[in-house]
Amino acid sequence: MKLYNVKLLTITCEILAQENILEILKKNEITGYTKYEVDGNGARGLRGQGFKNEKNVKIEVIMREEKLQDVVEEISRTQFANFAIVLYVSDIGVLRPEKF
Amino acid sequence: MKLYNVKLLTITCEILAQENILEILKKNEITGYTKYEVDGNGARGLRGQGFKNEKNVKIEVIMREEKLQDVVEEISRTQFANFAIVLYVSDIGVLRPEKF
Amino acid sequence: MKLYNVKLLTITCEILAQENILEILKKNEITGYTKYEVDGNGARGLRGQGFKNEKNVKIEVIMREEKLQDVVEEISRTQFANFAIVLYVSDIGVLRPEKF
Amino acid sequence: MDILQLIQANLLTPIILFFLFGIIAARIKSDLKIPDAISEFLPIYLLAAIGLHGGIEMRNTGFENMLVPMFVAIGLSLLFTLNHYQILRRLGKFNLFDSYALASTYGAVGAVHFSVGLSFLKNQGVSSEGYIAAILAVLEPLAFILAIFMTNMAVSKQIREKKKSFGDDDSNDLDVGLNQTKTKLSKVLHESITGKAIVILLGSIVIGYIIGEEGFEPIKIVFDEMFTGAIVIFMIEMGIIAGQRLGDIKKVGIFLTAFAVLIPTFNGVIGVLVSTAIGLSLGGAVMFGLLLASASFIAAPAVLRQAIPQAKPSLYITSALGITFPYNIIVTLPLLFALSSILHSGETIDLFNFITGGLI
Amino acid sequence: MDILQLIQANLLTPIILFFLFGIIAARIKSDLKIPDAISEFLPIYLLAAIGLHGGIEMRNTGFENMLVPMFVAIGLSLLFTLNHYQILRRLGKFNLFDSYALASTYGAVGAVHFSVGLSFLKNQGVSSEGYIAAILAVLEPLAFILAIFMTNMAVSKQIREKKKSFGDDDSNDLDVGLNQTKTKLSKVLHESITGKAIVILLGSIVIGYIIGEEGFEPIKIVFDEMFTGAIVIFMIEMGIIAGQRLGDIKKVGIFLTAFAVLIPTFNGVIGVLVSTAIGLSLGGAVMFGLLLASASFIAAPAVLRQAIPQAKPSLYITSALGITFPYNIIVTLPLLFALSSILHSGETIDLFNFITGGLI
Amino acid sequence: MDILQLIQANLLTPIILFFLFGIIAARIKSDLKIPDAISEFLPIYLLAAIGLHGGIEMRNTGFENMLVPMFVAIGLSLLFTLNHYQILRRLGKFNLFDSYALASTYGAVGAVHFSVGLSFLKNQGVSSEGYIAAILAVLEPLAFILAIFMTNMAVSKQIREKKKSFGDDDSNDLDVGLNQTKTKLSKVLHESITGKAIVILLGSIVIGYIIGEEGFEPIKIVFDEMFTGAIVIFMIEMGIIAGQRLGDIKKVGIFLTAFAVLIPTFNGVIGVLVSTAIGLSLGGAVMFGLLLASASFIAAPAVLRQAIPQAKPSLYITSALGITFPYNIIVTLPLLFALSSILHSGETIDLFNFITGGLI
Ligand SMILES: Nc1ncnc2c1ncn2[C@@H]1O[C@H](COP(=O)(O)O)[C@@H](O)[C@H]1O
Ligand SMILES: Nc1ncnc2c1ncn2[C@@H]1O[C@H](COP(=O)(O)O)[C@@H](O)[C@H]1O
Ligand SMILES: Nc1ncnc2c1ncn2[C@@H]1O[C@H](COP(=O)(O)O)[C@@H](O)[C@H]1O
Ligand code: NA
Ligand code: NA
Ligand code: NA
Repeated sequence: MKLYNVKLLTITCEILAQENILEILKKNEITGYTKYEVDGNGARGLRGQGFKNEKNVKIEVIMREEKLQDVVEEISRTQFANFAIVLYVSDIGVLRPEKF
Repeated sequence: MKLYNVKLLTITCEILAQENILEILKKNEITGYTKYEVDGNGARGLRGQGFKNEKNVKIEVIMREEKLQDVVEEISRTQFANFAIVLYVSDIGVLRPEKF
Repeated sequence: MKLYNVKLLTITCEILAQENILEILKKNEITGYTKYEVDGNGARGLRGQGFKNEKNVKIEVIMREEKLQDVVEEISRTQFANFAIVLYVSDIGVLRPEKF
Repeated sequence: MDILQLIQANLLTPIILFFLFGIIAARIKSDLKIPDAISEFLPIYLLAAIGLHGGIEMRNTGFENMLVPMFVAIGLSLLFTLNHYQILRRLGKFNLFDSYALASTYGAVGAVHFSVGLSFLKNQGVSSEGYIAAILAVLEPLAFILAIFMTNMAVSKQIREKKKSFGDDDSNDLDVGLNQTKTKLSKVLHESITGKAIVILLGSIVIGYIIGEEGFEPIKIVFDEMFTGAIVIFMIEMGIIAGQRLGDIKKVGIFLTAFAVLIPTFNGVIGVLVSTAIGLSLGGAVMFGLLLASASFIAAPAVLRQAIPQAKPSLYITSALGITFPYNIIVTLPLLFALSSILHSGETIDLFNFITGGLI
Repeated sequence: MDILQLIQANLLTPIILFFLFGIIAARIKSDLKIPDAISEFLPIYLLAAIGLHGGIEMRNTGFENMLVPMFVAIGLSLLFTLNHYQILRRLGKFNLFDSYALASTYGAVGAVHFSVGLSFLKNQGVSSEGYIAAILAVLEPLAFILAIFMTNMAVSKQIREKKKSFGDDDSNDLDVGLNQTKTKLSKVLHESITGKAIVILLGSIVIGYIIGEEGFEPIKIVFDEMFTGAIVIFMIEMGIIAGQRLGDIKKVGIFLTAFAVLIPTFNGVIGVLVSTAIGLSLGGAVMFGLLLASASFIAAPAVLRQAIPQAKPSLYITSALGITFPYNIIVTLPLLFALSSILHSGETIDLFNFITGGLI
Repeated sequence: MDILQLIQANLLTPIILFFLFGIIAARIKSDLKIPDAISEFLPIYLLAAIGLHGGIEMRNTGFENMLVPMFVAIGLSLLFTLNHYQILRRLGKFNLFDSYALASTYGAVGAVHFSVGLSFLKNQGVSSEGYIAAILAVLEPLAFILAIFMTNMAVSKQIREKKKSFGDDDSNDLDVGLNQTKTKLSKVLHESITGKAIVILLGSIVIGYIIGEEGFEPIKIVFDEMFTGAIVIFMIEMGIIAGQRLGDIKKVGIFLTAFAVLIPTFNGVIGVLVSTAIGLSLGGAVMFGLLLASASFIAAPAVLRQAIPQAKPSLYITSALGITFPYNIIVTLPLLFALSSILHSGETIDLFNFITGGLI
């Protein structure tokens, strides 16, 4: 039951940026992710009231460290200016590193 | 693409404690957070069935280590006795530490 | 306010495996957990469209390192073959380690 | 006997049967569940329908004559709350916090009770004064405010006495206690008044009053004709929740179980008698009595967990939802209807025999 | 020809058109979606409406005469399931697990089929025996139980044979196999019986029976008049889900595609013939046939993923939802109606020509 | 005066009152909220009902005569969008991005406006041409496409000019700009056409056309009779969202506030005049005018955030939802109705005095 070290990238962003994020992942040949709707507050104000488009979504991606740099760079370059978005990275251990 | 170390505080608590938690955050000048409804089980029994008030909410707060101590202390002092609540801290890396 | 090191086990799996997972936890005398529905994509394709049964659920369990090995082993042995499932472990700090 | 027949007839309505069905579904651990969004929406819908109905009735019949019943209801509600406290604390030996929490749960009113009552009357072809919906709105926060006020007073007093016995006569602490009470009270007051239940209810009363029968016509099918069907769906969920809590009933104990049955009956009967005396109609007296008989199981937890966190929710939720609610809609409602019918038919009756007879 | 006209007329009803619309919406990758809470609520509502309707009919017409059709349905359902297995395993060369999973998917019954059938009959002004709703409830778990039993028996047998060939005659393993079967079966049985579909269906039948026409009156608008509109909304979602799966249809293969069309037709026609023979009415025979023709696509995945996890869900869900369901509501339903009309009109017909004619 | 009376009467309908109620509920910070699933479902339902209604009307009245109004509507919509841009950019001194975003928000159409208009006409006992639902579908993406095209052209031009002034005549960049425009446009076009609003609307028009009055009968209660009640529920949520945004109104500024009131009035009046001139009926001209008067607040944010991310959503959402929508349903709608009534009654009127009179 050895655990292998990989990275977990978590992106909390407004729903309208979701498609862009998933496209960036795809471009980097990452197909696995988990996502769910959340509410939140941040620099761009309270989100989660009102129209569905004004909700946030949280996207979590388990990935190898190699790809992290590129993905994070592209997201921050193309999305940070236009959308409410927060992103962080944590260390996790998985059983089947070849899956990611 | 340097990642800066900050803390992620995660609080899983019953919905009726949510406002109290957010007030404590505000008092400590933390405005950013992410939250979503969850189900769960713990010392105070199964939660998530029945009335909306009997659900749990998970609140996640990215913050600097400096503030962590005070927030955690106040939550545990004022909320642990009266509400179903669990709280944990993890290490994460972010791009823009000045946001938090 | 000392934080004690424990483990957070996160299991993202299809809803039909949820009961199996909770049973494995119970068998290992773990009653506390938090869960919520999520969408996702992985080796077994897009999940979260269509019928409720085709959604994913994310189960998070705070536990001591001692029990981790057994739980992870049993889940991977009995569930990995038949269900869409991903599992990872992270390090967290809690206030009341005796709760877990 | 008339009442038993009425109870039996009432037992066999879709509303009651689907509630019982929900209980059974929960007991056999079925995964049946009304999705959250639906069961959160239904109370909003029901309150809007109640309010519109009340407002339209008030337009038809005027509301000048609403003040007396309103103040009588307020008075009775406060009186009953204090009475509950005495019974629970003295006879029941509950602690201060549980006593006040339970006292106000039974002093407060329940909108689901009210919906079932309206539907019951509709079925019997009997109408009721529209302003009773307004009384429902006013009574909603009342008992909680009283209970919270009393609880905090009691706590401050305890603190003061402790201080005194320690020879430490620093009255600042009392001030702190009083201030906390004020904060809590003003918060509860604000939250009650802006709480969704009261807001939608009052709003709909006003709108119903403005639009009248004619303006109601295009939305009548949704807000009137579908009303009973919607209650039925809501009752499935109420039954499921009640059923899930049945296991907790042993925690309630024999004293509280008796309390949860006798007090609503008593309050309801007094309500019918008094409201008949001040001139309400047959149906109006039933609704008035039912309001006083009702216990709150949706609003109560939200208010009390915050305001009296020391009290045990398993006591007040379980007794109100698991015992009083079914008892009220199955037994108390037809009982009050029979009582009001007799009172309004002008017959003279031996009330005492009648009531005890109806209870056994 | 009569049947083709009927098919064409049926094709142009809102139910079918909105289903096709949903398929198209999914194919052009529209983001159209009925929110989860609504599409989880609708089956509960539909089953409650079916059950109430059935219960009320049973009260009107009695249910003494329900036993024969019930047992005939059970017998046919089991027979058909075994027949499917033989066809799939022998002719289709599917492995044991897929064969049993598919056999029971097509042996089981579908509540959405049933709803559409009821609404079709309502549109034609034809009624049906109320107790068929009860048959729906009883048939629901039946085919699964049989399939799981058979699968586990087969697995145990394989294990035993392997052991034998290894000279290791430890019959404990067989016992383990048998015990596992028992556990799985009792779990499936329990889950089926407490499953929301059966619980709400049976509960509503009983409640419908108790309240009768008169008690139904106040909730008729919600549980009867809105029925077809509600199906239409549900069919949009069913269409979307079917459309999303159309891409998987190539995995189904030509054999299973033929199976998914021919078997329901065959089962349905036998169902109409047999039920007419044992005395069901025109509409009753159609519903009876439709039950047997139906395949399960909501209950099946939940049961089979747990009980026969080795079987491929892409086979049984896709064929049942993507092929059989549309085929049945568009072709089989009017076909069965025409057949039943002829049988009940007393005309003598050349059945073989009739059926093959209807198919081409 | 007639119009004022009409405005006043319209103000007192459930639709408007519940919208105002929602605003108040949000302002007093009530926790009242229509659950997400319900408020996501309602627009789908409303569009389906609108589409079915339109399709059935088109079957009754034919749609040969639909082409002229359709092209007139397209022409006016594009003209108005360009006009808005000039006003906003020149007079309002907004930057390029905000100007185009706002121009298209007010050039586009709103389905909620349309629902309220239909319900208003129904209340007045006036019908309208069914094909206006089809015009709604066609106009929906139009103004956005124009605005995005113009914005990207402008940006490319700016880039080119900058390059030139730097003496760097590399036309590749322009090509990149043009290509980006193409990608964006084709994406927006695709997303608009497969967007749920258009898909359900067009689908329902087609289905309504196919099934006609008769096929509609079984679902009439859900898709026709419940329509106004459903709007009322939706308006509570719209009111709440508008109320939550009222705080942002100071960011809108005086110029945009005036724009948000005057432009819809102007566009609407032109719409009624022109559509009357090309032969639409009293009700048809009202709906035509209302379409042109309407601003988009559901579709706009989703399209514009992606396509013109540089524009400030607080401007276009707040003005469209917080100012124009209430103004339109309270003032513009009865105004257009009065205008159309007069035009269709054959009276000769001094239009200029009439309109300015109605505005003051
Ligand atoms: N300090 C924080 N901790 C957790 N989540 C945050 C924090 N700040 C922002 N977020 C989340 O990220 C979203 C976008 O943030 P922002 O771009 O700052 O508005 C917010 O709506 C929150 O859901
Ligand atoms: N061991 C655990 N792992 C994950 N979540 C937990 C655990 N224990 C409790 N929780 C969550 O915290 C909530 C409150 O816990 P408690 O106060 O123990 O009832 C529960 O309802 C769960 O959602
Ligand atoms: N790389 C990943 N990062 C995050 N979640 C994942 C990843 N891969 C799979 N998942 C989640 O785990 C579920 C099951 O994965 P799989 O068994 O690979 O289909 C998916 O539906 C996702 O929700
Ligand atoms: Na009471
Ligand atoms: Na079948
Ligand atoms: Na417009």
